[in-house]
Amino acid sequence: MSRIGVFTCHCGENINATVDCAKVAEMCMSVPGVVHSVDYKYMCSDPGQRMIQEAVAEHKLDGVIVAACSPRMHEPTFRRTVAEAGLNPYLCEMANLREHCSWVHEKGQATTQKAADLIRVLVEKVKRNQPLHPIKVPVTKTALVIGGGIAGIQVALDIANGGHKVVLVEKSPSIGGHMSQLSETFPTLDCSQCILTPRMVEAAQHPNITLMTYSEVAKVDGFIGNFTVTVRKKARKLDEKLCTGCGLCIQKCPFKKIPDEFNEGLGTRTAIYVPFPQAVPNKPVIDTLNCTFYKTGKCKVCEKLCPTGAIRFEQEDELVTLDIGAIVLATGFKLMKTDAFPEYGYGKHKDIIDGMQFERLASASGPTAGVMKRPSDGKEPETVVFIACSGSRDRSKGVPYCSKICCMYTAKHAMLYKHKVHHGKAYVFYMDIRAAGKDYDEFVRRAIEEDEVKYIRGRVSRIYEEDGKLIVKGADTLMGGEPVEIKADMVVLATAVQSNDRSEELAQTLHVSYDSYGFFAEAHPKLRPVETNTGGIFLAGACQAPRDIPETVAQASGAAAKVVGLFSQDELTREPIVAVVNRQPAPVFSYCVGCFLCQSACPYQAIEQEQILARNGEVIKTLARINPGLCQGCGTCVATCRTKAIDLQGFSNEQIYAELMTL
Amino acid sequence: MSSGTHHATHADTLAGRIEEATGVKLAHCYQCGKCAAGCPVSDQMDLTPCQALRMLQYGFPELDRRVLQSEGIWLCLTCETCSTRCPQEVEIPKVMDFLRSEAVRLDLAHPKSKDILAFHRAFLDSIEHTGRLYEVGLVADYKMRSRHFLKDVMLAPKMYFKGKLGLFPHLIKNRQGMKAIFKRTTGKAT
Amino acid sequence: MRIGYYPGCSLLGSSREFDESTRAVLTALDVELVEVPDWNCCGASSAHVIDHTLSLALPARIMALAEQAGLTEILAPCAACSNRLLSAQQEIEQHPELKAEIARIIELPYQGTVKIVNILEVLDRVTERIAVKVTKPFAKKVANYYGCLLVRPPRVVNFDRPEDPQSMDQMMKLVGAESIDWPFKTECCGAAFSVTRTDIVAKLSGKLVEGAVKRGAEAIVVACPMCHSNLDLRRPEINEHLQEEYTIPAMFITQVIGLAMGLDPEKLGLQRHMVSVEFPVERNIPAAAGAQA
Amino acid sequence: MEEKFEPKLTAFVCNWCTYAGADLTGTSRIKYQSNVRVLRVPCTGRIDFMLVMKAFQKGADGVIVSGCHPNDCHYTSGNYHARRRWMVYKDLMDFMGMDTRRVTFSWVSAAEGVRWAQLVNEVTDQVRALGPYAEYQQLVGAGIE
Repeated sequence: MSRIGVFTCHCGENINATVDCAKVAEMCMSVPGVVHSVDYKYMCSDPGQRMIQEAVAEHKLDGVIVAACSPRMHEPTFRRTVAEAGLNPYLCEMANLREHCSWVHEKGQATTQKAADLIRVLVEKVKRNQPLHPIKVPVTKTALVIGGGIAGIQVALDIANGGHKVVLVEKSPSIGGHMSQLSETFPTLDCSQCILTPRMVEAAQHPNITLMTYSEVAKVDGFIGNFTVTVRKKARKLDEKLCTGCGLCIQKCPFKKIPDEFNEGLGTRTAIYVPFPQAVPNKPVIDTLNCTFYKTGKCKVCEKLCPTGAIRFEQEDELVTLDIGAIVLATGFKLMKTDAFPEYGYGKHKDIIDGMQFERLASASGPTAGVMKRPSDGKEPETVVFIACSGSRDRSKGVPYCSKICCMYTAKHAMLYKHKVHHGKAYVFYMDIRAAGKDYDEFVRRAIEEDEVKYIRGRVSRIYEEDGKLIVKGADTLMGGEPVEIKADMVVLATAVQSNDRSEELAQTLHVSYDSYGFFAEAHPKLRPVETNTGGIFLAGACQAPRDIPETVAQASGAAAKVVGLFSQDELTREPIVAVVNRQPAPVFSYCVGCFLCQSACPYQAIEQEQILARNGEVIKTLARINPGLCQGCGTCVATCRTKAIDLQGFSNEQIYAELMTL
Repeated sequence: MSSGTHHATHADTLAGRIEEATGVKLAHCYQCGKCAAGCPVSDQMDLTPCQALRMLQYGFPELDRRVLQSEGIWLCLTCETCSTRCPQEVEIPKVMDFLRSEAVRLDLAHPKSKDILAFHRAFLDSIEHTGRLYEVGLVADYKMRSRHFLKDVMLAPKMYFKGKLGLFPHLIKNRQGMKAIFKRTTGKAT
Repeated sequence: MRIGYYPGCSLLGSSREFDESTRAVLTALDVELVEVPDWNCCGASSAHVIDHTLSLALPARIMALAEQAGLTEILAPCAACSNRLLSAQQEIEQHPELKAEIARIIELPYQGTVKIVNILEVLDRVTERIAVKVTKPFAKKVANYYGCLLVRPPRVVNFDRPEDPQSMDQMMKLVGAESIDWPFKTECCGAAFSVTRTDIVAKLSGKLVEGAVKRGAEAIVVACPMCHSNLDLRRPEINEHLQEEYTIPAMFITQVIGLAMGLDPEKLGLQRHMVSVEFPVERNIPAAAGAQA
Repeated sequence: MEEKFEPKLTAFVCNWCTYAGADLTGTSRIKYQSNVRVLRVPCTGRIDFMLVMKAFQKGADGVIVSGCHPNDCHYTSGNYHARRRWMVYKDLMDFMGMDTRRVTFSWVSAAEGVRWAQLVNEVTDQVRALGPYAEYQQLVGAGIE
């Protein structure tokens, strides 16, 4: 026979004003199983809690119901209260007399009756409550950071400095990302590489960081604290240990006409190459699609010349398996290409370039060594038109969202151009100037006021070539839409920021959500911006939405703090509200018949197959098994199960049916 | 979860009537000016397309009236350059069509629209009667309506000698049917 | 191959040569044209200015007649006509309640099942036959002028790409011509303002003629009667506006293909142009007497 | 004198959206009729429709099933499973000759306190109009289940 105690709270007058609490307490005494029932002004107060603890001891209670406010408010409070009195916390339930009764109904007999009913229902539930124990999951204290741009580097350094191991995976041959391509950065105009390269070197030399460049994540299994990640290490065709990075192979490679990705096609590179001089690691890779040896079977010049004999033509991709506790996605973005713009010539004009190409033209390490030369003929452009919102805020042919960074970098580009070509003319076509940020609007004003960049409010309808000039046809909406035509030597399109190639594929590999544009989805747009809906997987930088460097770095440090917080525990504790598959003595083993309908219903891939083996190794039965580390306790599998072999702890069939029986 | 309710555009404004008749929602226009930038005749318009749309967005009767009275709406060639390039997919030519018919209906059409209207009316009269365009008749009719008697007077003989002008109309068989179509749509049988 | 044919009013009058050359070329390519019986005017650029329902009813009657005649496809060589037919068809399709209303107005059952195709789409289906029949390659530099209505609005016509289209260029390559790279392929010529606002036509078409000549074109190739009449009939006004004497001919694409296939220039209606089709080097194309405009 | 019929309503609601939404109705002090008894489950995906049958058997005159709006499920997709199951179950209910008007399937989010009050009032009025579900209870009473 159960010994249940019921504690009815007045909540000042909040409950007592419409519900006769004393009457409720009295009515509850007659409910079978209830041995103690009292009412009190404030159950959550210290004396109230003490009253519960004393009653647990005095009446040897094996179940407690606190009839007060919403369990969403004080369930943790009262579960702690009973736990301190030596009762399993999951034997305490709350009846919601305030939000679901006293506040929403008029004073009267019916309301008091409802309050008593709500308690009666829970008495039947508590009678069937099982003592539950929080689930403990071990944590592997190694983080995986995917993406080696500024976001990934910052995350890796912060976690590593927090004393934990980090594996930084980057798909290209060097870390550095887009930031390494930039010339100067807004709003300070300090050199991008000057501030980035020390960080790159620090990441490479940090004892807690393992770099895996030219590598991609192939497979992810497991759950928070316990991921198993398979990384594909692409063949560099080089023994990295032997290579000293002397660069002789690069100098002597006979095939030099490959468009250079790092310079956005504005320069060329060789078939064996490092992406840029400051690359980390400074070890070349062979581009097998362009290498003469892979195409014709002859050449091997690099192999012959290499002083340490590091070239390995026969090297294959390698799969590496890692045990990981937390994952941070920092895969960045890409820019829309200029060929996406029909009215701007589908990318056929060489002198219509995108923002990243301008960065390379303006960069001291770029193909022109920072001298302004237009791509078609190398002449110094005397008039340059910059077009903001190219593809952004364009629901027709581009993306509907604002790419956020373009207003600022366009102002920077116009400024850099004016600093390099003093007599040149710079025009910016824009729709709105979105310069919210510290010193951002001042920066744009400086471009307009001091560097005399002409800002024209309107979109450009058409660009075509005439007599060696690019005719830019726009309109000035501040002059009533008056057509404006500018004969330009070069046009820079601030093209839209888009999610990186294959980001959806990666999201599916990791079971994280993504939006319709391929950006990874945060767990909550305001309160959980660096977490994903999948436990143990976090976000940093432009893979979540377009953002600039300061925001990216801030978010990266935020994600790192989340990982370090996770790693501060040796074990993770989780609510024991999880589903279980029942087990029966042999030869039944379980009511589960192995249909695995539950497997397809589970949103968390928490259901595995378990084989019951005979002594001789023969499979007797295949059952569903629920991984308590992955299960979140939604109970969808319970309702799906045809043989009622699955039940949900805390919300079991027995409990819910018992509740129903009292109605 | 939706916290707001959807309001219907006020039907008593011109913008409301445009949305009802054409399905074009003027609130989509964010005034980027790309329509005016690409329009082949915007330099000759008193109100550029984006300016006209801006005025309509207010829903003020005096601004609606200014748009209906403008010459610009009569200069639109329906070349569809604006709608093809509009980042917000606003179908401006449909709006222009509606504005012109409203201007005529409310007797607000710009004086300079007279010739253009005369041409369209002459054109439609021609097909109402014959079923197909009768170019000589059209030109004669247009001249009567517009009072530009001497315009293009030298072109016709040349065209005639090139075999490009038929002196007699091509009549379709079911001319009664054509008349009925006009009666049921424009509401007048002439 | 058998296909419905809707010539439209212009092809009966001011652009007879488009009709003549289309028939000549397609007959030579074994394409049989079946004229839509008792067809009427599509309403052109006038109906939609005056009355919206009229602008749907007129094209609907044509399509209904074609359905009645058992035609599944209609070739409308005139870009303006094909555009009107397509727009009306789509609008009725999107508003099913209009279907019955339109059927009542035109006193004919209307399904909206007939496919409307332009001249380039039909020619594209017989490229192999054209390639075989090219005997006198049209070895000239040409400016391909698509105009507005062939490619715009893309949602309606769904043909080629709306800016810098390529289909005519490919066809010209097939018959031996060299297409110049020019930016005015789809700029507006002034269209229906030919009679009422000749000044605007002179300015807009003038830009086209000037642009083509400047880039070395020897002929402007078109596929729309309205474009053609603005570039041909309105040449005196264009030249006056530009203070130039441009003699570059404007030719229908079917005329160019016809010439390359060795068809009789007279059958292609070349003698009807105001700006004579004459090329300084090649003399085998007889210019009709009195063709100088 | 015969007492006015007051229907018994059972509501199965998910913890994250509708239960929280009903809490908001309370904190907003919006009044509604007191006929409903709420049973809290983690997710609508947890609701086996046998539970609904049981509720009717135990004297409920109407049942509300409510959870997160599509796309808002705390567990990503539990509400979709519930919706799919409801569509099948509704047909089955109809086939068995049960009154499908007595089950209301709805979405109420944690922000929709007003909506919850409306829903409860609507369903209470509707079920009151339908009268007691005596037929089914009699059948069950006769041992036919």
